[in-house]
Amino acid sequence: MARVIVDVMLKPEIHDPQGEAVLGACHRLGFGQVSGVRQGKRFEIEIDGPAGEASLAAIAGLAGELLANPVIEDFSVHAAELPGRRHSPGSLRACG
Amino acid sequence: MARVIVDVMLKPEIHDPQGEAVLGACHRLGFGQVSGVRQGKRFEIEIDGPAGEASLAAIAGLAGELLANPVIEDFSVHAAELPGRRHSPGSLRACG
Amino acid sequence: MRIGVVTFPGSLDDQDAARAVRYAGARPVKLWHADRDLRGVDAVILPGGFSYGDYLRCGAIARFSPVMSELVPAARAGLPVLGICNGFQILCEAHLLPGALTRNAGLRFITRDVRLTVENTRTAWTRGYGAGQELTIPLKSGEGAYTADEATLDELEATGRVVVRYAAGAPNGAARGIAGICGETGGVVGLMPHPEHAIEALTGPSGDGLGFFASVAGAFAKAAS
Amino acid sequence: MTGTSEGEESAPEASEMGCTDTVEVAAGTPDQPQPYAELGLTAGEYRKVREVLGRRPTAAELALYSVMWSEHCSYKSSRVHLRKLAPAPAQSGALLAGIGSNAGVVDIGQGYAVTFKIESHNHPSFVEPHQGAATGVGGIVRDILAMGARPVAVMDALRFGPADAPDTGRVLPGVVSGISFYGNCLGLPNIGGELAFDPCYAGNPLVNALCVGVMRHGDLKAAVARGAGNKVILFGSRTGPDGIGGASVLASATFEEASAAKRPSVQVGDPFMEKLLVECCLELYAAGLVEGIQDLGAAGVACATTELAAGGSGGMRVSLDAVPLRDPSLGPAEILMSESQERMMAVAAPASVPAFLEICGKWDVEATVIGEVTGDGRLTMTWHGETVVDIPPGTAADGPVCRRPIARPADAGALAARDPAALPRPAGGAALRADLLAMLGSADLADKTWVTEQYDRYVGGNTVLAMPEDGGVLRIDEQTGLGIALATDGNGRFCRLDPYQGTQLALSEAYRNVAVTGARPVAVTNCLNLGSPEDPAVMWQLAEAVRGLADGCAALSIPVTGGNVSLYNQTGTTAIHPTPVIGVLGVLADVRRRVPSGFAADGADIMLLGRTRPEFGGSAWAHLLHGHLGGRPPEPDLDAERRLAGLIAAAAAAGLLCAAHDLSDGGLAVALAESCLSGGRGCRAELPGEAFTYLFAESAARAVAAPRPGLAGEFRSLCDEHGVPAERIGVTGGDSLDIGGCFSIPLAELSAAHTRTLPALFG
Ligand SMILES: Nc1ncnc2c1ncn2[C@@H]1O[C@H](COP(=O)(O)OP(=O)(O)O)[C@@H](O)[C@H]1O
Ligand SMILES: [Mg+2]
Repeated sequence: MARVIVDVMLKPEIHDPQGEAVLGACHRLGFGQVSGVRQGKRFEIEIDGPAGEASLAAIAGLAGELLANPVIEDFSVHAAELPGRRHSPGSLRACG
Repeated sequence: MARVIVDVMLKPEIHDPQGEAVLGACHRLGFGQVSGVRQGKRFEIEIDGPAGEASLAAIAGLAGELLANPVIEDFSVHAAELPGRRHSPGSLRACG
Repeated sequence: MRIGVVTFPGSLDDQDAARAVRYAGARPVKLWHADRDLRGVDAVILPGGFSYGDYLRCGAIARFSPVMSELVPAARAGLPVLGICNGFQILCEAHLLPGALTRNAGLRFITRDVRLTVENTRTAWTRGYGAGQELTIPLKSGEGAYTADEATLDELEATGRVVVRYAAGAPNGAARGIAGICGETGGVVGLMPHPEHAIEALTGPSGDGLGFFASVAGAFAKAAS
Repeated sequence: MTGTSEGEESAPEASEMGCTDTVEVAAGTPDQPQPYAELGLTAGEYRKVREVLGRRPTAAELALYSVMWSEHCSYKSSRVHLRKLAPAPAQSGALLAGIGSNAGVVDIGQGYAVTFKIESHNHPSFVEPHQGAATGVGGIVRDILAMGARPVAVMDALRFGPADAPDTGRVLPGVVSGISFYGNCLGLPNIGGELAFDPCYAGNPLVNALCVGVMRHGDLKAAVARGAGNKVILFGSRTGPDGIGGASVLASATFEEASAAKRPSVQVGDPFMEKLLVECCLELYAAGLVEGIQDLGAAGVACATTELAAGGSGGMRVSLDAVPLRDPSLGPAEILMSESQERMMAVAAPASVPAFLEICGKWDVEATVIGEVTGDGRLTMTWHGETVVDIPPGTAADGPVCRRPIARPADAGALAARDPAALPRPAGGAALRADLLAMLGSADLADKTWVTEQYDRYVGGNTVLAMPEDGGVLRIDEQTGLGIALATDGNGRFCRLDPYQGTQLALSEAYRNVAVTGARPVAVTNCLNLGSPEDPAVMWQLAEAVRGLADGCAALSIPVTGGNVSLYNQTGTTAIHPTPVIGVLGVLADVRRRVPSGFAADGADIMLLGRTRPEFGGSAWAHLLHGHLGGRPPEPDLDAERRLAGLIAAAAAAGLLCAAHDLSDGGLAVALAESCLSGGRGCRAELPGEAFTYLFAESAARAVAAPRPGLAGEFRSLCDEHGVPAERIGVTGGDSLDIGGCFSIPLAELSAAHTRTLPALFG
């Protein structure tokens, strides 16, 4: 069992009304230091077996075919650092 | 200028019909090794200045107030490894 | 003639499309997403709705249905196909049409009677209209903003493949006000507004939409006579 | 095939650590303390459970009784009053199923029957507006589906705090997006509803959803488990930890308690699954595979099993291990209480089971046999092979009855004495004009397109009238044009002043809204939204509202077919205005004869129907321009309502009318402005008496009607025949609303005032 993350973002040249709406709201809420926001999707995918090269390649295939629309979106695939890790509210990670 | 990432996922106990629909599609497409999918949101936020502790804390505040719905979602905040990095189709990262 | 209407899980306007086909004097034939079978129909409609809930991306999952594996080659070989709303999204996802449909500019679902200008009357589905004719037809969608890269948009314009355009500006932020386009040969047409909801004044804003169905039906009536 | 067979052990997680609280264990440990209070049972109720069982309940039984006996499921405070609503035989002629079923069923002729019901999802929508409202739609749709009908439309009646309050900015857009998301995705046209604002709803919005369904007479289904040996099948979504405790906590306690102690997890709706469930159920019905059916709503499996078992004559045995889980750590009590959405429970003959499972498989709906009907009159449930529930199902389904103390509110006298006659009235045309524009621009009376544009009103292709019309009209039969009309109405201010008359006014208004479309009103549903039943003043409001509704329906000769009660709608000790929301169903023999509300033709006479009196208590004018609430509400006149409805139905059937619009909030002035705006043309009118009263009074039983040019004489004679006072006040046409001797407002100005408010507030 492993967890693989697929991040899907609109291509930079594609208009992102959601990101713009969030940016506007940031400014209204007084977060003036925010200069741009893009909103995309994040998939947490549980797979049987380890998240080795082969699995990551398979998931990349899945992402290219199903999870992202290559006409408008880019994606990236990576193994999650801790399978089963739960997001807790406001946890700060300095990793990337 | 730095880029901060906010990942927003439904809390584990909250039903995720989106993830389930994707899981069903994975199986129909022959990706049998996928045993679970959760679908969430990813925000890429550009900020003025560096992504230090103070900025991350401010963004965490923003996330709790605006980007995530704390009733049903958890979030995490981290600095992006490369400010300005663009996702390219199919890029594989083994980081976390 | 017989016009197939595909039902995917989550299709909603399939009954309405079938009714429009009937009103146009043709025979609707039910097609099921899970069957690799077009039942010998003369044309196909992919109706509106939320196939598979459209949770991932509109049309993303429906594209992989068994029926699509028959439809895609048939469309490439000239079978007329009309994709309405979700059907348009499916046609784009299946790469039968270029571009994609993205979130409305206002981020909200919009139901609105919109005015459209018919710009291409050479397609199988619009040949019954006059060039430049204005239609009033309901639009109802949350992800209806047509998008493509500039080169594609230029090419669509240059080759006359913009079939219908919003006459008073796109309410959803669609690129260049594009409401519907066609494939290279004009057999495959996709549009976001719903002509099947404008087939009579009793239940719609007008009867203007009937022409899409009558166009394809009339073409066959002519061919048969 | 997605089904598994009964008893197939699904790898039990050791959640109970081998210490399952079985019936045997319970019998042997009578003194073990139990958390009945935390589950919402009183000490007396807990004693009653022990008495019924002759021992202490197991943990699973305690969970089951606590949800079944919650206010939400048992109607314990309202039941003694609701009995008054049982219709007299004269009213119930067309009823195929009435109060007591999931939803009432009305014969509309030509072999068609219609079922409709309104239900609240107030508290969940406050906690999580989008999902709360979405699942509210999902729940009421399953109620209609459980009757054997195809759901064909929804409506939503919404009430929020002040439009400009920050929390309204959180709740309203979320609620609307939730209704839009679920209803649109499910393919049900939204054909109407309400949107109102009042400070009393600030901490407690009202989200009431109505669904209507259609079936052939023979298709009626019942929630009964009959026939020993028949199988019990659970199908739809898997069971997860959604809203556990929700039935008892979310719906029966105040928000302070809920958020402080036990905020339950929120239920998330999956309209796609619901769509599959609808199509799957209809195919199962058509194939004749269903002996009994029940939707799962509040209290989930606990409620469905007890109601099915109590509805039948035998009993039922269920294996909780067989329930498919989304979270394998759930134990028996949690499985019973889970409010996971998009689930149904059916009873099927053993020979039908394979075909049943096959149809479910076709629709990708997971279906599992979880038990069978027995002949022993008991509801028993096992977990890991041991019995954890063994009860007489009727005792859980029927629940306790409370006769709570009732007292007229202490401030009733003072409120009645605060007469709106003392308010400063607009003097002269300019002041009247300004008042009208202010009212049209208020959030309450403003154009609702910002909301309704988010709803699909076209899907299905049978919507004949929808927003902004007075009533929604649907075509039922394409050949004959047989159709139905629906409207919901409520007026918290009138009910605060006098819940008996206020409820009759809400009934009158919904009835009139249906009537002005040309339909004949035939049946009533209702949702009673009130404060805490522990407050005697609230119980008085409840009793008066029910009495008003019962008397009103008797006077109009139409039955109440069902409804819903939502209590504990209050913030701290302050209750909301008593807000019964009344839904009325009408029938049109031919929808091509429907009457729209807009002035769509020039040169038509405008007739004012009914009698206008200086009635301003609780009026929109007093509220919006003076923040005033006091005095007496308008006098209901049910006999006049009946005559008015008869007149319009006759005139519509004869094709005499090009427009009709009822008068309600804001009186004649607002009604004329609305008809001008929706028809896209102006009108000229002369008031037959004192301008202020004619423009803004809210007397009941009134409408404006525009006979087709040339047919005004015929219409007049019809008015005389029906005994409806009618006065020609003007003519349609032009591009302004022109009130002779008072003011003239260009349509553009009228439209701007009307349409800019909600977008300015909500973006
Ligand atoms: N205000 C009311 N007026 C009439 N009948 C009501 C009212 N409230 C509830 N009922 C009836 O009581 C029964 C139980 O209601 P409810 O619990 O809402 O049904 P369900 O179990 O289907 O959710 C239904 O038949 C309903 O119509
Ligand atoms: Mg029910």
